[in-house]
Amino acid sequence: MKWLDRFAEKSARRVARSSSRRSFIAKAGTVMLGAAAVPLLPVARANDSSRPPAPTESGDPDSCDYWRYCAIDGYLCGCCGGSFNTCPPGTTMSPITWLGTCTNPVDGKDYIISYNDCCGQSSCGRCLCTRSEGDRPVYQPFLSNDINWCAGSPVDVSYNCSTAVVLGLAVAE
Amino acid sequence: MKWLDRFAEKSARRVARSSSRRSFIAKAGTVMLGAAAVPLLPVARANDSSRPPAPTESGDPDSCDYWRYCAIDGYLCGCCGGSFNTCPPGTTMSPITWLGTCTNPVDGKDYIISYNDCCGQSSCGRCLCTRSEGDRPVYQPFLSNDINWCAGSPVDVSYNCSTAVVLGLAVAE
Amino acid sequence: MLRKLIVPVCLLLQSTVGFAEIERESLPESRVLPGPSPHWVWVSDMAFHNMPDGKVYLVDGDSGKFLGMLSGGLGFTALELPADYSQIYSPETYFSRGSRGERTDVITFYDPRTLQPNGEVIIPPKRLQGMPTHNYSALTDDDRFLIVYNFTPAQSISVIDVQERRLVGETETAGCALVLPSGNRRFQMMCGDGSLLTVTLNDAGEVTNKQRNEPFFDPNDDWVTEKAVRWGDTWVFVSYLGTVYPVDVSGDRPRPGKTWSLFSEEEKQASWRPGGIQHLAVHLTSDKLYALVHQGQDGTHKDPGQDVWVYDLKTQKKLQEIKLEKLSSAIQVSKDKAPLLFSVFIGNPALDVYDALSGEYLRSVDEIGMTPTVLQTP
Amino acid sequence: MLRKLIVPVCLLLQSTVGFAEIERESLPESRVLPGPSPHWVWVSDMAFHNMPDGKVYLVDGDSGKFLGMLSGGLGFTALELPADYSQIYSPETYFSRGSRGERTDVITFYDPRTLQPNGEVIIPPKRLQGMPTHNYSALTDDDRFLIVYNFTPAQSISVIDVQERRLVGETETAGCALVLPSGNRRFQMMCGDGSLLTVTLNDAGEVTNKQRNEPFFDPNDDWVTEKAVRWGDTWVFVSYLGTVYPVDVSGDRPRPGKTWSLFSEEEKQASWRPGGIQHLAVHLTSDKLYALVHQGQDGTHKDPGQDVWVYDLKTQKKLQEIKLEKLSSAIQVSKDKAPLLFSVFIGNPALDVYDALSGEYLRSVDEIGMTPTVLQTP
Repeated sequence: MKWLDRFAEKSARRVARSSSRRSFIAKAGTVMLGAAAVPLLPVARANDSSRPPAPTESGDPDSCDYWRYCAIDGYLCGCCGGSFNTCPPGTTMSPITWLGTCTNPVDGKDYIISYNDCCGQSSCGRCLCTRSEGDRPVYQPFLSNDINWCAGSPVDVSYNCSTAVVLGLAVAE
Repeated sequence: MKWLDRFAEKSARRVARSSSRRSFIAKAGTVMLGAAAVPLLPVARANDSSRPPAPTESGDPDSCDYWRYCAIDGYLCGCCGGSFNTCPPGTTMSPITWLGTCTNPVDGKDYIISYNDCCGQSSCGRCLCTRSEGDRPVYQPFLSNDINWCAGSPVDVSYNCSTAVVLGLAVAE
Repeated sequence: MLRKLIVPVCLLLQSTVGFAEIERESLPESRVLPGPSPHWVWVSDMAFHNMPDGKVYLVDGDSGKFLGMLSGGLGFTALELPADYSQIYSPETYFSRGSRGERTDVITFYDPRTLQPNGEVIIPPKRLQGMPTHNYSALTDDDRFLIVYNFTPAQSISVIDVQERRLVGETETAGCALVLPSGNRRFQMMCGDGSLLTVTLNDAGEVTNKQRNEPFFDPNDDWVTEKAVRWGDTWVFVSYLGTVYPVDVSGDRPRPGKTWSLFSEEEKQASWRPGGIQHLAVHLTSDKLYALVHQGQDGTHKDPGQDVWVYDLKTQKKLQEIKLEKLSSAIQVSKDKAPLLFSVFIGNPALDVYDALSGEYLRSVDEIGMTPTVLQTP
Repeated sequence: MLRKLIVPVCLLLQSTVGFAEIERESLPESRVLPGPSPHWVWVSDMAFHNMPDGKVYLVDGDSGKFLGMLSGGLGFTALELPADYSQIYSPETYFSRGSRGERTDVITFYDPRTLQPNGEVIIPPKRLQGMPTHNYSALTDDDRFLIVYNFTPAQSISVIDVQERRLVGETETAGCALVLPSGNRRFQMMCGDGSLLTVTLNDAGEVTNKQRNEPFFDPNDDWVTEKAVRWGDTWVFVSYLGTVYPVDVSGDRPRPGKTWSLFSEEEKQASWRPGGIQHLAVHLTSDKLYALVHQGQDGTHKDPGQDVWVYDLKTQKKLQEIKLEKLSSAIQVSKDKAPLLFSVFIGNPALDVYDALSGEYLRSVDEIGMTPTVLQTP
């Protein structure tokens, strides 16, 4: 898909631009490819035990008030045949998406959440969940939940549901 | 459209078959092309004043209990930008359709109603009306409201709404 | 393509601040389904208000879990499921511009475990579009050929070889409709005069014989619905007023059996009658007929009901009356020995699950599309 | 084709019994619309639950009559209406298999009186798909060129010459989004750092200059929504917290004006803020700004509201508070001297009509699609 080539080269520019900026939001905007990296770099990153452990969580991942969904806007994949981090059968995960920063009530820490869309079938239609905490306008794409992120998937823009993958800890400076 | 040729030739057979039958229903089944004739033969039939007048009617043509809708199953075109005998803008009337026999409460007479579908846009979605008095199974097509009659329209099967055109008086024998 | 992306990814991860990686959770990917459970059900949704976007949903009747879905195109009716469930066949219709432009009808092949399409056969753009029910298409008994009923309004059938994945051809069937399989190379169609057309195929799937038989019922008296169900070698037809017409299709020509009624004289007086979009279901191993019934007058033959009456097809006796929790326009029974009874109502998008033996209400699964129509069990 | 049919028709009419013709009622045909009324409104419906079947409905605000509709394809956003209403332009997206297969994006041309398509231009299959709002595409001030914002996620714009009905080309706009026209050959785009990109076209529609200006607001402080509205030579931006940023776009480079707030200190304390899918509207001839507002916290910038506050854009004073009958996620005001205020809520498919001067509730039109989003007046 041709856009990938152009996108790579653009991303480099975006880094250059944003690394001179100070705000966390701007920087969060630049790490969005980290989300892409999860599915794209399994081998390179598989056995890294040096990192802090994944967060301890509580709550129902199929309920809209689950902590990871603070910036979501869509159908919960857990109600659609997938889970909060797995796409339903028949759909393909978009590697590129928007990011949110949600507070885990268990440890009180802020985590970066990657809301990867699942694509290639029409709307699931179940567990529609709209919470836009930290959501930004569409001209700040990687913080905007108004964009159909299936645009970044190999199967294009048919949107089925949204996942919420913990990408990392949000480190305040 | 090729099917028309085949259809013409088939219709002839259907006449041959049904004219030997005794029941009114069977015969009503054979006149369905009369409905098609209304839009298709304007000149040939325009100034014929020898016929009985059109029925006197009462009631709201945008209401599902209007007498003409006794065998309808669909959206009322009067709520969709058309009327009980006119298609909405942007749609095309199917010349071939199913027939019903409805009693006009004003004169107590039975009339043959032609439920011509309006086609070429997606569903209108307004004033859905399902009354199936005299409706027959899909293997008796011209008395069946389960069939998408846009199949007979030049713009094919996208169904928008249904009209109810008075075709004639039902004459009991 | 991956390699192209990896470079900027690493670049970005290095240049990133305000972000600390943690132990990565299980790799996001698409779920793969296990082999089918007899308690799964496929729920068709024609999306009547948005017809170009028909869908079909897979639900596990035991857990009530929604397992996945397929998009089915314009005027979606139902899937075709071979006995071994090795593939899913879906007759679909599309326009190049959604609801206008060039029409393309296809049989799409789906992998039943990944629900990903793995092929298609383009068929004549003529498949019947109408209020969905079963019997608009069918597989031959050996699951080799798929027969699709066409209506343009010229009537015909298309034959697809699903093994070689090719269109065999189209044959005119003037005056006759629907597809009722009766063997590896034979099926019946219902004709407007109350007769059946017996169509025979050769091993290439070509139509070798079309035989129209005498009417087995009198349409001028009481019509049988098009929602007939199969009981082994017998097709079971039920009329608007509840008369049951069994027709043996094991031979070269159909043999109508002795008719009986779903209703006693008293029940007829109380105007009980069958009704619905899919108002009949058969549980083969127990020879039971499940009939969705209601009290109503002429014109209610497609109305929903809240009662399912169960009959022994051998003795033709009523065994049981099941009172449903909610209105129903379609019922289906799973094929196993501990069967579930599934029910949906087109006016309320939820799937209701009952114990098909005791009739006990088990659970309801909500948010099942917009206008659910047809139920199918593997 | 007609002649072919006339033969069997006559044949049939002769052979028919049990049927007597009567005086034929007016020939069935499709209705043709009169010229536009300023009180007409186009209501976009993205059909969120069935996204391949977006629609847009035309309603007469005076009578409440539903006048017609157009099908808009997958992820439908809004129409483009030239000032003379001589054509309707519709950016649309389709897939060869409904929600999969080959993607085709087009500008479809519709006759505004018959609502029949009369042409299309195929554009790059990249138009932004997202929650609909205005400003995803726009016409230049002379209605000659249509600009479509693309997101794949690479950002670019497509330029279409609607007079010659051809695609002029596509231009990268890395980091900048949306289309805010500011002249016959100029428009602005909003960039992630709070700046505007000024794009200049030549008379062939080719991009001759892209000039990125300094940020006119600080995104780290308070974001302006993408739902900016135009007031003559000024684009009016409103932030999440209600700060108004007027930007004069009459010159080669945008000139930010003096900011002001929709809310008094007390109102801010009571956490009033703007919100909705289309939360701003301008009535040009009276220099009025209509703002949909509600009380809420961070994250409610797209929440519906039930209050429309009216401001004088010249004096920046609040003139009026309109209490709506129902929740609203989108508002629009007609362009005439006796303007109507239109309102829809994506969660309840009805169109509400108010007197835009008195704020009086006039009527509601029900059954307007599934998920109404954007309102446009001719």
